[in-house]
Amino acid sequence: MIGLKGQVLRAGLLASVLMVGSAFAASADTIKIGVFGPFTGDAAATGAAEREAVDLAIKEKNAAGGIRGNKIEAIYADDAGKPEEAVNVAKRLTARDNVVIMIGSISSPASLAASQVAAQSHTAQIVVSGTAQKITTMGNKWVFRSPVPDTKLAGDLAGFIHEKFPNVKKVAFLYVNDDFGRGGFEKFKEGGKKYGIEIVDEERYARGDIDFTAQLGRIKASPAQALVEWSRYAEGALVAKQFVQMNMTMPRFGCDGVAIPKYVELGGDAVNGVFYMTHYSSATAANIPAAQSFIAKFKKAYSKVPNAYHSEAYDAITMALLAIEKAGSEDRSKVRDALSKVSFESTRGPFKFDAKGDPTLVTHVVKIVNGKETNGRDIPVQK
Amino acid sequence: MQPAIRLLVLASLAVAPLIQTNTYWQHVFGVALIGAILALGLQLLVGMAGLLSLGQAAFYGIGAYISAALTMRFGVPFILAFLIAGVVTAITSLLLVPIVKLPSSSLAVATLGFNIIVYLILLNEDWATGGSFGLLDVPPPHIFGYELTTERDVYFLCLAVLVLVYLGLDRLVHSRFGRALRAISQDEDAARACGISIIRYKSKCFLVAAFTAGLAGSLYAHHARYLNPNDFTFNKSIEILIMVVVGGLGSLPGAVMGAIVIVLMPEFLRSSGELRLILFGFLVVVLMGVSRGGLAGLAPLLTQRMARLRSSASAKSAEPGEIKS
Amino acid sequence: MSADQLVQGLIGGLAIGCIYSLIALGITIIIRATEILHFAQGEIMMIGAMAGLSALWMVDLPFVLVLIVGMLGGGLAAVLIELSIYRTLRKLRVPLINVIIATLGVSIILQNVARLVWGSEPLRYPPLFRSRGVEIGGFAVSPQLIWIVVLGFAMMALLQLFFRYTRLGIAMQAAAQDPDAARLMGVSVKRTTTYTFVVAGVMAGAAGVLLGSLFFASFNMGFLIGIKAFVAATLGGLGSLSGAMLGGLAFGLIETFSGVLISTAYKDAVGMVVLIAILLLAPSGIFIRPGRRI
Amino acid sequence: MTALLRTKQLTCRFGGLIAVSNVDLSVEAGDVHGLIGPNGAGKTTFLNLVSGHIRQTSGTIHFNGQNLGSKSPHLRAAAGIRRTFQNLRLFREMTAIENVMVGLHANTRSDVFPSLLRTGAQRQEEKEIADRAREALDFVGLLPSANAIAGGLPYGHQRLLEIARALVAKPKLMLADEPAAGLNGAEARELVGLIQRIQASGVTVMLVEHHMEVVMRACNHITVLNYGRKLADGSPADIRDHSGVIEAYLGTKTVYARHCRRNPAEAQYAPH
Repeated sequence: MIGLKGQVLRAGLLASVLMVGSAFAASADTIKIGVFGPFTGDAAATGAAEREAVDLAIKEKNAAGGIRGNKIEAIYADDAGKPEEAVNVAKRLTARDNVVIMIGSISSPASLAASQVAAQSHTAQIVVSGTAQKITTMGNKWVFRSPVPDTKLAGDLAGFIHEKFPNVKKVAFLYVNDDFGRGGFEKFKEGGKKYGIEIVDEERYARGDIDFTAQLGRIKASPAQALVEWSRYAEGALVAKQFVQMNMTMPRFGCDGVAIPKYVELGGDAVNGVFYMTHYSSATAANIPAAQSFIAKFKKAYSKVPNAYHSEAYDAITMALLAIEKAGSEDRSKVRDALSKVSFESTRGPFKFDAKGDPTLVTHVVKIVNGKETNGRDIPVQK
Repeated sequence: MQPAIRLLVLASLAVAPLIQTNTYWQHVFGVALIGAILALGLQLLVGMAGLLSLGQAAFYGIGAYISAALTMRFGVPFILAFLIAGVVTAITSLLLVPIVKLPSSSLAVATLGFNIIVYLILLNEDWATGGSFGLLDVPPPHIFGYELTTERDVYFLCLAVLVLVYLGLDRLVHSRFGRALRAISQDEDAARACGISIIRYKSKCFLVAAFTAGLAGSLYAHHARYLNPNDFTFNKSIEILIMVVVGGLGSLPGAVMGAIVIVLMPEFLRSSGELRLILFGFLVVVLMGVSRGGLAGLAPLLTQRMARLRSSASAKSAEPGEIKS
Repeated sequence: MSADQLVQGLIGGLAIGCIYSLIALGITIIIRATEILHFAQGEIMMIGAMAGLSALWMVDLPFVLVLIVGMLGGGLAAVLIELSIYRTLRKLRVPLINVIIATLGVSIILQNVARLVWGSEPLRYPPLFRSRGVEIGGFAVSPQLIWIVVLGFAMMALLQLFFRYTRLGIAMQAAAQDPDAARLMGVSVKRTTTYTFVVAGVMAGAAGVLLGSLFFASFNMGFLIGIKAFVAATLGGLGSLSGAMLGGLAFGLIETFSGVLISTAYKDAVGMVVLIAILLLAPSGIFIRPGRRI
Repeated sequence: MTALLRTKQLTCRFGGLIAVSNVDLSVEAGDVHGLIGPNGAGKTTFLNLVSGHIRQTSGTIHFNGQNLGSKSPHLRAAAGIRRTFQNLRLFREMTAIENVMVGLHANTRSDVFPSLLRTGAQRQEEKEIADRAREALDFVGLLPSANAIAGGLPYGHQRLLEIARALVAKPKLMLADEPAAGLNGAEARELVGLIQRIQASGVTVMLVEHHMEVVMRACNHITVLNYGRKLADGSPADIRDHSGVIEAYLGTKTVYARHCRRNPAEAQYAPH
């Protein structure tokens, strides 16, 4: 009790010093673009991909003289994949760093959380990999999306199964129990109805799970003729391994979460034969010139092949730069309006936004054959 | 006790958003104050009653979702939703009554289990919680016809709640109730011999802590205006525990300080980029070593050292060759 | 539940249970010796996995050597942390809870150091065993899982022998049970405490290599597994060696079968409900060991 | 005069070990009742059974005409049974006066809401608690140390503080478990005085003690336990002359008798 007086005093002083001393001014002669995503935490790998792609594009642009003579500067902010942090960093980017436009985040909840800040601060936001349909259907005109929404991916996948595997009518659906997996599940259920494809077994797992024996066991015991899976690559690779361990043989279909070379690397032989839906794959990019030059540039810079996250992020930054150029000023609403009308050759084909802010891209199917990505749409109809 | 100093602290917290007008910082300050409310509640559990709980984020989440659902679905006015969130959260803490008698390390793991269960309910029961997408567009707080839309308004709301919670807990700690809790934490058998029902008091302590966390959750819901189950995992519980221990076990001002430091420290460390979390980890470890009582115990330590240095320096100049510590 | 699910669940649950057991053993002996709840034990396991993998990258080692390197890595990491941090904290006589929070700090440090060193992407562990299932009695059985179970059990048996028959092991037991008496008998409690961390680290390192070979290695592989191992140790009654072992196996099986039988969405919740129920029925865990309570 | 405390066939087993076996005992109101016996005789277990910290295996305990059954310790405390512990069990990090204030817990009411609102009744009660605590401290002579941290008090003072904590609630029965342990001669004599004053204030005392001088001077009734059984029961004079007691205490008569003759001072202590 004796020390209480002092404690209260110190608490107050420390708090006020921390709070007051927290402003720092930002320099004004560059065009700032806010880039946020999970640079730490469980999804740090995807955040790193976003960063690599943005870095590459900005270096290029600056080497070419920037925009209106100004250099472009990316302000990176880590949301650790958490919605709470995403709100924080979005506020920081828009209020403290005065960015012209924001790119991010990777996960749908973090993107959704940040989109409120985008609307409040009148800053356009380009979501890099959040595929949840909801992001663009909330009536928020400030949010745009680089990837195609899960509705289209799942619907197209159902169509592909119907077209190439006409006998498959009963499927088991395995998904990661978060927005990403749940979105895929809901949309596939809807999309499948059109073709008479029924989900006879629904299995979930938690993000970061490593043991899928229980889920696969239930699927094996169910009447399903095929497995549709909405996983990210790390869990997806383990599912594949355990699928093989259990001597399961049904056809497997995945989503853009596994559209990453790491999936094949981690899964090894076990992923052979998997089909997955994606908006981008080096296997299907052969006739897209922008993709070819992107792959070449990327290989030169990082000596590896870009994955779907890279291409989505690269397209996002490309359209952001285009919009700033077209807007003719750094005014956020002008940039937003310019962005909504943007039209260019992206790494995933001709790019345009629809009224909601979603791209009008075509989707691709990849089949993994001997550890290589091949164009899945080329396969004959399976009897 | 020291009204002048309390006023000074209050004044400095009150002017902080007026001096720092950037809305981002005002937002973060608000988050820090909400963290302080959370830490105060946990301080009662851990610091006063010696109950190591790793499930405080569960109560925080329950309060947040209740408040958001009430205002969004049923149009309940904010003030009412805020209070109901606190009360209902407190009631849910009664679920823990059977486990309060567990020894400390088992209690820690059991409360962690409680947190995981609550998290999974928030995640899986879409009809009530919006599932993994969470709840969007939670309305800003309305008070007596005013809509608190700016960061600064919400900050002052949080500050007001913090002050009330602080004063309330301060009163509790210095009452028969608080003495009973501290007695339990120091010697359960002796406390029972003094007529204290261990289970009842531990349960009441959880009740009060949950009430506080529920209020903090409600504030968070209307401050961040977006709720997602991922913000209420046991990682959050651990973060709150770190706030309390860093601030100093058993000290209410310490809890406030710990929360502010833990929320703001990563913001300051952001410029150190990749090394940020490593530095954060080191700071936590070092702080645990330099001061028994966390931040609350740090300053008297420093003043002691300073005084000792000064006296030894003067002793040195007076009588060279004889230095006593 | 079909017979196939039963077999798969048993083998899968036992394999993951063995890994929990190895980590839980470390947690348990640390609690016995120091009363510290060691939240960084999962990260020590991760370091073990990374050490094994790095050795494998440098030279193509047979699996047994990878395992040994992993154990060394875990032990080394543990002893470094113990000497530099925990021992200092104990010397400063800070309250126990401070040390426990410091272990959380250590966990954050290790994770992020590992992220800088080994990157944020999951790393592929070369298949150390044949992974395609072989048919035994009409069931697909993975040789890899069988190996994990065999190695896990062997490791635990070795540990039991160590504690029962070696001088150091007996001294460590004695120091943990009654430090004052042990001191009188000429045991350096300070040293046995450090050895306790080494042994715990070695066990965790082994778990890391086994886990890595079954799944993959990544900087954040440790935390969740560490927490689950904690639950396993609690299940078995914190402080008991056989309790930790059986608790780990039990938790692995509970997890798997609650997924099979009840709901995969609430898989983790079922495990927690079982834990809480068991704690209520037997507050000191299923395998009660008379002795000091923590 | 009716007995304040009466046990019938009280038995307590730990596994195979019988700590207390079929003990019939009654404590008259107003007495200082000594409970002695060699180490392991079951004295402390007996106290724990009465205070409720341990449950009996069989038998009954009646207090103040009421069967205590399996009432928890805090209810027994509320009913008027208070105790001290063999190994000091103070709330070490609280001040002396706070320790004593906790002793009044069962006798006071105000809880969460009155404390939050700081109602008139609550403030009145807090004041009373503080006053009574000071009174109790004064009674044992610790008033000057009221604001000292309990764990930092000298050993003898900690013993007194524990007594004050038990006394503050004006219990009907105080169970004192070896209050003289670790005290020096002068302190032990003061303790006898204190016990007599406690008795005079109307509190019945049950005293477990090894310090024979204290027992013989303070008690007006003594029960001897050996191996959990009641061995003897009577006035101090009866006990002194009871052959069975001497045997139980001193084992082989001759050896210790000689020893005691040579060191009369030591004979007051029971062999450890």
